Amino acid sequence: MIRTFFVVLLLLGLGAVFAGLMVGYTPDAELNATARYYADNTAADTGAANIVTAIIVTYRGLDTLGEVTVLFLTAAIVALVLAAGREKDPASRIAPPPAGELLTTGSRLLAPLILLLGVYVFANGHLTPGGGFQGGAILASAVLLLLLTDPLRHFGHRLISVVESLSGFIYVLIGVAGVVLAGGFLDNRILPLGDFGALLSAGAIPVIYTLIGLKVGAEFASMLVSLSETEEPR
Amino acid sequence: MTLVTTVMGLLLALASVGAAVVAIRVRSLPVAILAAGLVSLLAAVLFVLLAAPDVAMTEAAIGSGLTTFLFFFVLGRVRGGGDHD
Amino acid sequence: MTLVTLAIATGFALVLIGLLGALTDRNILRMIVAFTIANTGVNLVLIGVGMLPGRTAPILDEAVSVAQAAARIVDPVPQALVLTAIVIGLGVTALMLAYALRLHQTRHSLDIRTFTELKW
Amino acid sequence: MVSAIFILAIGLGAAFLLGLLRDTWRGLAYALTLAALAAMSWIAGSWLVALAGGLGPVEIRTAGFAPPFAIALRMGLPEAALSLLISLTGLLSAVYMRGTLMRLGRRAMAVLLIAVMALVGIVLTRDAFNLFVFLELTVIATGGLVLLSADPRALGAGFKYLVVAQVISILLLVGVIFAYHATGSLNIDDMAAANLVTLKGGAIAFFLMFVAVVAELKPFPANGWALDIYESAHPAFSAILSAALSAAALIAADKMLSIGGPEWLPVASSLGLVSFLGANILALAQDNDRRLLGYSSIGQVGLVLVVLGQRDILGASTPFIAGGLLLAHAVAKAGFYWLSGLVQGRSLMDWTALRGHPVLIFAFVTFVALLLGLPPFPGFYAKWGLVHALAADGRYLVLGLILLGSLIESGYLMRWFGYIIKRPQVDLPPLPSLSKRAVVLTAVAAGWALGWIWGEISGYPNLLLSIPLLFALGFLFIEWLPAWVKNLVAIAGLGAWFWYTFPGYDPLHLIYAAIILVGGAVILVASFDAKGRRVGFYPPAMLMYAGLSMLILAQDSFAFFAAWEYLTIGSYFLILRGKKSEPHALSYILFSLGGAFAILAGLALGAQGVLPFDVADLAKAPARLAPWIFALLAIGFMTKTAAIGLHIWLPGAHAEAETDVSPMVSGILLKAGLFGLTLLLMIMGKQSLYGIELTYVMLWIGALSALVGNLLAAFQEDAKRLLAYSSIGQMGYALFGLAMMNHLGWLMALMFVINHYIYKSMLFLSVGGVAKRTGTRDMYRMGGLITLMPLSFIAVLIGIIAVSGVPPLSGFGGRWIFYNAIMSSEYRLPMVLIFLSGPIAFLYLFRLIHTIFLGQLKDEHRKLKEAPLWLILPQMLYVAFLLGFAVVPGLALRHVDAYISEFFPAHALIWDDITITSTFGYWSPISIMVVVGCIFAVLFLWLLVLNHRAQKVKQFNIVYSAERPFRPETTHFAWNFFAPYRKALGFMTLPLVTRFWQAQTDLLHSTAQVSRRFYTGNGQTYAVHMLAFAVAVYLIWMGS
Repeated sequence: MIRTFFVVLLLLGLGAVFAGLMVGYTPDAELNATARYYADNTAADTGAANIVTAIIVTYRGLDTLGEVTVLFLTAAIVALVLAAGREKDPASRIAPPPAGELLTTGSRLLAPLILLLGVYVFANGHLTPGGGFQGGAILASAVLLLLLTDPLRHFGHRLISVVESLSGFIYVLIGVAGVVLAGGFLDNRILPLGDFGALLSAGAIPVIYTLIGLKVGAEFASMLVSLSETEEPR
Repeated sequence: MTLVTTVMGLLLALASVGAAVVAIRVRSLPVAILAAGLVSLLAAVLFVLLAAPDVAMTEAAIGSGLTTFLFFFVLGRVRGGGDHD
Repeated sequence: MTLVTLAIATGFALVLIGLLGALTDRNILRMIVAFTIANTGVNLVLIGVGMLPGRTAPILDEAVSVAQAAARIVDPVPQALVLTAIVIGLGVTALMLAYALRLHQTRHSLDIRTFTELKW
Repeated sequence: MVSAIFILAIGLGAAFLLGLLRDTWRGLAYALTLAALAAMSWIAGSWLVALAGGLGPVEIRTAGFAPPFAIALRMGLPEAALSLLISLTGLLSAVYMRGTLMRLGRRAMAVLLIAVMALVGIVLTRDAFNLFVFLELTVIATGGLVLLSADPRALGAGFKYLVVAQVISILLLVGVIFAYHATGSLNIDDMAAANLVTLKGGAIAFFLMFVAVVAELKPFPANGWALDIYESAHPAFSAILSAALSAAALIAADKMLSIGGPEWLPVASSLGLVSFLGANILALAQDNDRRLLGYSSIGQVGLVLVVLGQRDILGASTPFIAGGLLLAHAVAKAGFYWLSGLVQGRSLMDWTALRGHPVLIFAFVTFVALLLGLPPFPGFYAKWGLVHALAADGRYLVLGLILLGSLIESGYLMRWFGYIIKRPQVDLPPLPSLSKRAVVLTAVAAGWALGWIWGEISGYPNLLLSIPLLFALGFLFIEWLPAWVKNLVAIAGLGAWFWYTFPGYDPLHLIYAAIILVGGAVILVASFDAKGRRVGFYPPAMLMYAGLSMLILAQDSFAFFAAWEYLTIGSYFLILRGKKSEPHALSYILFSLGGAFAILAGLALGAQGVLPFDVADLAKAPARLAPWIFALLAIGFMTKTAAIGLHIWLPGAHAEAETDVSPMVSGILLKAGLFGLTLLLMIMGKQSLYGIELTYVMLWIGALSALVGNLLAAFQEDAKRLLAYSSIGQMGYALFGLAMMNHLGWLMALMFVINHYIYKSMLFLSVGGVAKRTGTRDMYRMGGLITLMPLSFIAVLIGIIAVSGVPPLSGFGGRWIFYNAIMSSEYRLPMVLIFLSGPIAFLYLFRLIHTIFLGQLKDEHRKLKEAPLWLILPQMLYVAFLLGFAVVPGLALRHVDAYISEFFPAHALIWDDITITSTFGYWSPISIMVVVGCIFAVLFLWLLVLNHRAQKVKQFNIVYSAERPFRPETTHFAWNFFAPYRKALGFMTLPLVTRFWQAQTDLLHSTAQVSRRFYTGNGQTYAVHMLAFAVAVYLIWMGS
């Protein structure tokens, strides 16, 4: 209890810090210089309508590459962590009760639709809200659905792994192409900017976002599969 | 319009804080996980009010959706294994 | 109270609640749950800080033309940052969960106090 | 040149490519990993070369837009150096972990690659949020790499780390966004230009960012998680953590400080100091090697943080100093961790396994020297610059704490080395893995290379290139030769150097030079006695001689101090070679380093930031500081002469040393202290502090040393200990003479310098020879050896006549000058003490003859032979020299006398042919010789006449009856010989000083033992510590 009291006291201290921040905070009336630059120049610079996407994929592309790497890393480590505790023989795993017929059929029907939705979301990332991360998460949910209906389904680790790695590698290659062909690492102007507002526009942004979507989807899927393949408690 | 959004925001804020308190106080772990997911979901709605649709989508899909599933996956593996509750 | 300060205040509240849970609850899984709440709170703070009252989402379309953009949209930068932060948060959460699973497998306990064989 | 962005791109690309390989193609995956790391290192290296060649820092834009609209990176000299450090550490660790990586497969390799990439990213980025992303990548990768360990406890450690990392990342994110709001930019340079801390809300935002980045430095005390990782992780990963992650986190902290401005520099300094001291104290209580190294890492990082916090006074030299400390730390710590992977046990004692592997021992020594900042390594240059800047600016508290922390650090590292060399060897040999050893040796090579580089850019003559040092180091490469060959080389080297430098010496220096180089060579004659290869003897011995010979040649303070460190280190290794010398060697090195730090502080105060600083310019020190400088330097030099109060290291160190080492460390090494005192008094003269004249204090110290040293010598049973205590007394005389600050006092002191060398070397050799033959140093176990070892007897007899100062030998000359000197000075009370200690010297000297050579011959000694020829030979040289010196003392002293006259014209002696005249009388050596000879002859005849009536005592004629003595030695007539005196004077021999120093170390150790309980092992508690740390920093900052 002393400990809880101490923690509360510390959090009060932290709260005081936060309160200090709030007191010192006044919402801007106008965009600051950075945001204003993006508002004025995104369309011309990158050809993307969704400014957040432009920032994510191009202006702050290095962050995003890092972010994708976080997921890659997490997926790899989750697999490493869990591989250490996994029994070698998959047959020894206790089979859970089979899912109902309705769920099984439903998911088989739904899965392709969900996959399609995911692809739509990341392919349009430069125009509308949404993008690679959201789309990737949607892709993964299809895998999740399949896992729920058939926990012992053997997923192509190899396929997931190849999609994950290949999209990541191409992402890096595109980044390097930016150094060689345009103004810097991950510059999206290696492809023509196209017509503002069209699906195939905004230079490399749709390509990159598609890669991100595939990669993120594969990574989430890989995490889920790793987790689902751990042994049950004995 | 502004008033409506402010009232909505207030309600959402109260609800999410309430859900957060539930999440850390409730004895049952599944309920805690769901409450945390709810916090995330309510935050996603707040993001829409805050003119951040991209973030809202991500928070809903990843923060409340995928994370919650991950929790349940793990919970299913450790249930009955020496949880002190 | 404007929506902006409301969002920031809520965010800070969630951070504090989350930390309270994470620093007082002994159960590893519940600590992780509490951290996700704190992360959500941080995201809320970030978006709140980027919000300009009465403006719209940073997407150029029929409603917001390029010329008007600077006067109409909210700051897009925090949104981009939060996107990154959410994904990173998920990564850390997944990693902690995997750890929790392995810890449980080795010691059959989820009590953080079990894992003090390294100290001093 | 290849753009630096490719370091990141290659790391990432290779990591992703690894995923395309089949899980079974592990060899290929491993090759790819190594290739990527090598490519990253190569790019970083080529940038380093270009930037060092004068290229300015280069900004690298991403996405083709200028910052702050896109993320910018920067490649400058520090960035290039640290990138190279990180990627090389990664490469070497990958080589080292080959087995583990091959077992775990491509995923583990990908994690390693990304970890290295992310660390380089932290170094290069100029964007606050990008910094966050790379930090998170590092955190997660750390969470993965911890699992490479075979230790099951690593799992818990990794989880604790993740918990704390969550708290840190929350603080950082909140800080970043508010900083962005305040400045409208995420670019670090923009934030700095906008003066973030002065903006509304900006100060708190900065505080949050700063505290989060500092938390990545694992500051004491919010660092329990880090230690758990250090202890349980794979050693190659701990190497990355300690070397690369520390470097990256430090440069991140530096970026933060560039935003925070001068207001935050003191905060950084204080946090760093707390870390440096706290971690080093806690390390004292550690028995686990990796945890100890972890604490040491935290301490070192704290020290670098202090340097960053002192940039307001360090200015342009900050990178040189911080870089020197950081790189030395990184190379040493990585090396240590790699080495720890070869040792199979985790206790400090398990490292005794290294014994018998000279190469690994050399690696260990190199790493210790790197960490402690000993010359010629970068840390030495760095500490030198740091201490000078601090002293010039009057930041004495920081200066004192840094030196204290360094001393504690040397305490546990040197103690550890002592264990390795001296403790019972464990039965777990080091792993034979060639690749792992190659990695360790690469670190060794890197350490020496860094030493060379820092020497080149220091602005001083490169320490590594001085001829005496190279000569000493050269012995490392001929260790495989038999000892006698190396001995020949050593003697030739000393002689050649003397011949080469001879023309440059003035008479004063010539005395010291002759003792060190010629005298050293004579003692080395005794070393021919050693058999085999005698591994580990010549490098340290020659290092000591190198230091000594450089000391007397040194003009500026830098060369002087470096030489001082060399002779200290060399002699430490020499002393440690003795049989039971471990604790004594430790106390020797601690006192010596403490003294060295006092000297360093004194020189720095004197220089006042003006470098290079001629030692002679100490005379121009500002009057306000001069007495302090004098006191610091005097204390430093007096630790070497073992003045009373600082003497407790000497008896053990000298007595336990090997037969030929004792004369080196007694006859020669002690003179280094006297040389320093001579210089000091010559340059600075009389100083008074708070109305007390410091030379007068020294006079008292000298007198007390003489009295107590002699008294303690009288009560010893161990012959070598007796001689050791006698050295304390003799040095007391010399100190007394110097402190008199007049002509005769100085002449007497210099006479002592020569005499002490001769008779102490001789006595140590002869007693050592006897001890070698009898197998004991306890005098009561000997007796009647006069017939078996006549030459040794003669040497001892001549020696004690010389020491005691009775006519006709040179000791008398010393006394004569001495009494003249005392008569001419006005200090009466200490004079009485000095007079009193004279007769006490007779007491102990008498025992050497009486107990060892006279009396009953022990049964077990009946078949003893004379001491080995090689030990006798130098003794006979000394005998001849003593006789010669007694007849014509003017040979040497005359020139010295003239030289001293330049400083003290009054009371000069008159040298008339061979008769010497003072104001009080005259000294004619020849007449004395004749008179004493006559007296001796008469007495001898008298004895012969009386002797036929002497009773022959039988072997078993003991006075005890029917009682079995409690301890056998109590039956010996010479045991506890001076018991009656002990009753009267024993109070003076109470080990008060020993108790005082013991209490200090006990206090330190119990502090360490109590405070380590703070680390409960609970990850949640660690997170609370982290938060408490943040809140505490906030409160302190608000308060100031």
